[in-house]
Amino acid sequence: MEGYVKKGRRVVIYYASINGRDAKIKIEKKNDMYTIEIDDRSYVVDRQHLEGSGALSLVVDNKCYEASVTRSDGALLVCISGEKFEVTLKDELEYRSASPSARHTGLESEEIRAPMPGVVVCVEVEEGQRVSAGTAAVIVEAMKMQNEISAPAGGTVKQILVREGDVVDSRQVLVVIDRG
Amino acid sequence: MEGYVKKGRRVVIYYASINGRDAKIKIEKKNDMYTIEIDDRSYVVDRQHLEGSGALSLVVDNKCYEASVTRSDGALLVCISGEKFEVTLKDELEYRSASPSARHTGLESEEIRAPMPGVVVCVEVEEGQRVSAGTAAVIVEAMKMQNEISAPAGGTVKQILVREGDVVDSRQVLVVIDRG
Amino acid sequence: MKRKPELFKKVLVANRGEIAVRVSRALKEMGIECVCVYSEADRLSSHIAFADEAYSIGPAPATQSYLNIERIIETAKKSGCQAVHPGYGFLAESHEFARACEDQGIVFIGPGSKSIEQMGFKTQARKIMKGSGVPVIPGGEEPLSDEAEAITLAEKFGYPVIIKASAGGGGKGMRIVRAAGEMKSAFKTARNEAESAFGNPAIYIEKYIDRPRHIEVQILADNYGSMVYLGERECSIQRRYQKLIEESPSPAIDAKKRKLLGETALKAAEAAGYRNAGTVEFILDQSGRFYFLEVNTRLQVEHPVTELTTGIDLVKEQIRIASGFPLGIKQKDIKPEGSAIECRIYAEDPSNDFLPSLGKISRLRNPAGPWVRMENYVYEGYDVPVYYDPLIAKLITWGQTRPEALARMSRALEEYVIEGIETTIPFHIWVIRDENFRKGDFSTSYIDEHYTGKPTDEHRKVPSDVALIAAAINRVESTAVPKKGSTGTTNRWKDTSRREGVS
Amino acid sequence: MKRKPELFKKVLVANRGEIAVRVSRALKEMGIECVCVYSEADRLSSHIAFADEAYSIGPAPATQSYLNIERIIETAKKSGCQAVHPGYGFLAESHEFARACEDQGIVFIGPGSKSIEQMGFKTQARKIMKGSGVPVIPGGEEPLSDEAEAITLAEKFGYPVIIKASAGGGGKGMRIVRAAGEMKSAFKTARNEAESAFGNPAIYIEKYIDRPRHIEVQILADNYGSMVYLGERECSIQRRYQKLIEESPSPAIDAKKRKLLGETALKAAEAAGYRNAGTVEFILDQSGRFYFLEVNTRLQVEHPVTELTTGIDLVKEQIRIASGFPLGIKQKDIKPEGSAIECRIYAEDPSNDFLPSLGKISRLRNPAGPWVRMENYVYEGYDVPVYYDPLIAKLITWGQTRPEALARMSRALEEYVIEGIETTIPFHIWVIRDENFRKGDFSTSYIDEHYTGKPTDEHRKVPSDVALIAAAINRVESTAVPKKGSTGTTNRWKDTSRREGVS
Repeated sequence: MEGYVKKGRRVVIYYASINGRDAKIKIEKKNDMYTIEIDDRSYVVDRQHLEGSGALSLVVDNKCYEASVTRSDGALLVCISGEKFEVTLKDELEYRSASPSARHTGLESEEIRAPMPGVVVCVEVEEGQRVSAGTAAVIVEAMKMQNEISAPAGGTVKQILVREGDVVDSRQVLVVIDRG
Repeated sequence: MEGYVKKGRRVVIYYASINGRDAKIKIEKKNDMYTIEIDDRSYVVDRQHLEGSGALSLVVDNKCYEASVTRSDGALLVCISGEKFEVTLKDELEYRSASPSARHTGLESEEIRAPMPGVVVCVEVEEGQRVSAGTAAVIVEAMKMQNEISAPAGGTVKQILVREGDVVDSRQVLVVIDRG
Repeated sequence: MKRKPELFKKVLVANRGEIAVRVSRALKEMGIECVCVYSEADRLSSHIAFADEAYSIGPAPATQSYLNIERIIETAKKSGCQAVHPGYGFLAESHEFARACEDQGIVFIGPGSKSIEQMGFKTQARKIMKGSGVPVIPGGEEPLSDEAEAITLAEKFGYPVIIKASAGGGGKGMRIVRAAGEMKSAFKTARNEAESAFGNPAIYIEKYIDRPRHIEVQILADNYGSMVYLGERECSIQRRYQKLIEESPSPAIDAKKRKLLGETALKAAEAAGYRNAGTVEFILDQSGRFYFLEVNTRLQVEHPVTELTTGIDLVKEQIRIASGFPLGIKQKDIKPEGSAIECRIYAEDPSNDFLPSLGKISRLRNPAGPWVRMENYVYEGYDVPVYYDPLIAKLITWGQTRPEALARMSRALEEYVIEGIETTIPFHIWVIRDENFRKGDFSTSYIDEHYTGKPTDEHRKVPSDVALIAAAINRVESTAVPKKGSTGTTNRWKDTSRREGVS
Repeated sequence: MKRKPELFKKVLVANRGEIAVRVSRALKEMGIECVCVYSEADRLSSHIAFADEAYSIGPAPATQSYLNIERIIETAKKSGCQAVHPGYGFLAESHEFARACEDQGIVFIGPGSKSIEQMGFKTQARKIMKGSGVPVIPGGEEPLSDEAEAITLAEKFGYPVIIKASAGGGGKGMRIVRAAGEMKSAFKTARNEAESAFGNPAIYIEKYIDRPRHIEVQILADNYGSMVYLGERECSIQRRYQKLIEESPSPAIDAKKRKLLGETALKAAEAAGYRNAGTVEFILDQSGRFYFLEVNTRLQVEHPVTELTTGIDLVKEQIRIASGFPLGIKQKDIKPEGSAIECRIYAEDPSNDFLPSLGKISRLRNPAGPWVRMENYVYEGYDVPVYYDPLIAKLITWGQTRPEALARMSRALEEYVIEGIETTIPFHIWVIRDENFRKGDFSTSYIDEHYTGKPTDEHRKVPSDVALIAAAINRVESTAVPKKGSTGTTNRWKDTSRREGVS
């Protein structure tokens, strides 16, 4: 269960991971102020929303920060004074049910995706072709730079989903490799 | 009537006033471009909305402007490159039904309003007191400046709606004067 | 008070707004931790975002927060600050505050309490001025006890006279009085303003010089008797005796006069044993005669124009001097270059007698590019509070010549967008384009004489037809036409079609 | 081409992005009407807002718009422009474009078509260099016909070698080749990039110097044989052979070397009869030896650092020279002061090998304050287009010393907020804090040698606990938890209460 009630106050617990460090966070709100325990340290936090920007003004034990938080692929990206952090938070339920990297393992096929939006300059492979890890599959141009997109693992080219001149989005599947 | 259809295109007409100048505006849209006639001059206008800001990017016969338009008391305030304009627009219906300054004339009482938000420092008049035009009625402080708010016309103080220390909004009625 | 020269580790900034941000930036660049304080009205003010630590010091009214000496000192001690920078305004010229700091072993970044209290600099300045041929304006130093005394003195000097706040500066608590009949109201409002702005209602009176130019000299003095002057600033464009535009150098000053004023200012500071940054103000009458006006024992709002012509960061110099470092600059090395101008951006409506204009900033685009400097603290979405000075930003440009600095300023002002409140931007655009200003032909009466608040077409660059086009498109595309019984809104095109029976 | 010196009335800026804005600002300040051009992808680009007139010149791909000579010339004629400023990149070094302008009686603001085509400056530079003891890097001038030729030459010079675009600059079409096996892929991508960036696939090969520093000298020459050099810039911090950080002066250059490089550059320009702004690039190897690298016959991206140390507006000088004015500056009057540094803000992800990062800018706060200069064109809500260079802004600071300029840069970068896309800001913060960079100990291999893309805790100032706090509060307050069957959203507090059975 994600939270509990302690002396009439609500407490929420998260299991966090940041830059390879794991931490347990206990967060409690009272009179518009937060008390947040991270592992053994406790912080008093005054947070305000900066109008229009979606940013948070944080005063943490009188230290000031301006933080922006955005979501990306299940993680939270936090930016403070130009420094970026990737944080994952799990509540009790998510924490218990999470088995290590259940997704994307044992898959029979592998997708080659565009790492950024761009225009396809050239497709370097053909359907049915055998490729090894690192073989250049597609060249995508964005902002005047040409970028080779390579096969992450060896296999046979199962499907080519783009052709020269196509405009592709970030994360769009370009080529499917059969790992068999 | 406000607009009409001309060869399948919709045309809207406004009667405008700007800085004491009157003008007739004919506005017509075609393929996302506007043709706008002002008195005898015709302009081709490409307008785009600047995301998030509410401002308009205008290319008027290839001349570029960035304009913001806000509403205030029935007029439109237009700001372009730091220059401000007050524009009133009437459609045919409004134009015909408008009799010159129908409002606020012949009123028996006159309201003294705060010209800006602030804190009431002092009320200089009493109910029942006779005042003449220009008599200081209330002193309002905003941003460290004290501002005397005077009676716009002579009469008797009918009602005092604020007292020392009150925080007032812009346009809030402070005192009502009976013009009788 | 000699201490081993070592930079402070942590400094409290006892101010708000753009000057708090300015000082924080200097501290950050020096690697000094910066502590800020804020009133209940200022939790969302961005001076907090620019500091390392923030402490709430009380309710919105300045007398209960930014003027609350006890609370500020307590915060400085609690947070472990070795020094306090007062900015300008609020407690910057309060000898009680400077003394309270000193009593608690906290360095007051300024001239020190004695220097402020005894007004030694000012007294010496008056003496030195007389000897150097720069007279002092006739006037009483003493606070006025009542209106009658004010009238007696005014009759002695001859009208017009001017009432000023003893603790003051920045136009607060100032009123010109041209006849005895105006004294009552002027006396009262000046006193109230002085009380409200400085926590001290004392006011005094002096002879008012008609159509003068305001010229001031920046000085820096260390704790070891070294001092320099950094050229002059002209600050004649004023409304309500408060500066709106400042520049350096002044178009009315030549090299000889510059040297005279600078050296006279230094002599006064030397005689008074003055320390840290200070400004000696003069007025120049229509016949070309200088009068000594007053001395400001603090950083001025308009310090950036001196910074841009000299390359010297005055705030950092203040901090270094207060840290006990000797002045690293010699007079012969100070060679101001080019021309700098500052426009103060106030939340005021220039078309409505410069009345304060409050509210939320709904859109903001700051100017940028070559030799454009912004000193700011507001942001898009910020609600300008009613309690404090309406200065929301300063825009400063530099050029190799005055015309180039003005051309940059004009370009930058045209880029500048602040919506949601009225500001002085349209006023500044008007002034920078005005021929009299461009020629350098102006005085402190410039606004009264030339500015109507309503720009005429000859001062405009934007054709009014374009404003009509923008307004017409806005109306035609407006989606803010709620239809009865419908869930959404509609736009004028559809609306028109319906009226026309076209669908 | 002697014309009576008279400023142009109207100039077309044949570019986009920050450099189009930079040139427009200069034109506005000079009172010259500014015409801009835009592709279909750029209608909302703010270079339009900074111009007086705007003309659409074709579809998004540069080859069909910003590289479309015919269309641009036609626009210049139609709009009544007397001159064209090409900025950098696109057509800035196209002799065909310069010739087309000249043929139509339009002044090309640059050295002129002959000068560009014959590469007289470059040829003379090579000759002069040899005489002055600055050798030329071994390499073929001639475009490579095929891969085999490249391999032959590479074997002659010895690996590593570098492939470069003949029409190029800015790292586009450049590839280092360390062994014959890498030649095929490098040859192909370099050619493609050259074609795409400059409309010309020609590439050549030269010996690659390991771990060099990149030093360049800015010159200005008028139409009457007067010329000056304005000190050097160091541009060694590069990724993919494209500059990321530039500064002036270089920490590796002393007064004697400065004079040698400057005078050598001028001799080459003189021998070539060069006109307008130009840059002579050198590389400095690990043993302290200079090599001549190349000549750029245009404005450089990094020109602002020279502007801030000299006070000279290079764009205005370019325009004045092209208008026929003699150079108003003499070599003896050029005394660069202090230190300036520029960080190029790219829409690239430094934690992901500097891959382009596209999308909408959801939040933007530009840094400001003393001696901070922003060259920008993007705004909040702007969608960075895929078709062009990912440079979205340049941030430049000045200080009396290099440490002061770096401290200002660090402070300004910490103020800078760009959200919605990844940018090089975190990279710049890392570099400015890095001890090797601060000591001036770096080469063009700096990024490969030191930067991992993942800042470690020692390079961080913000404690990671604060990031956890921000993330936890964001999640707890998130209203983005849509409830099935409900019309609105709910927040985590309520959500939790429900799970707990508390209501």
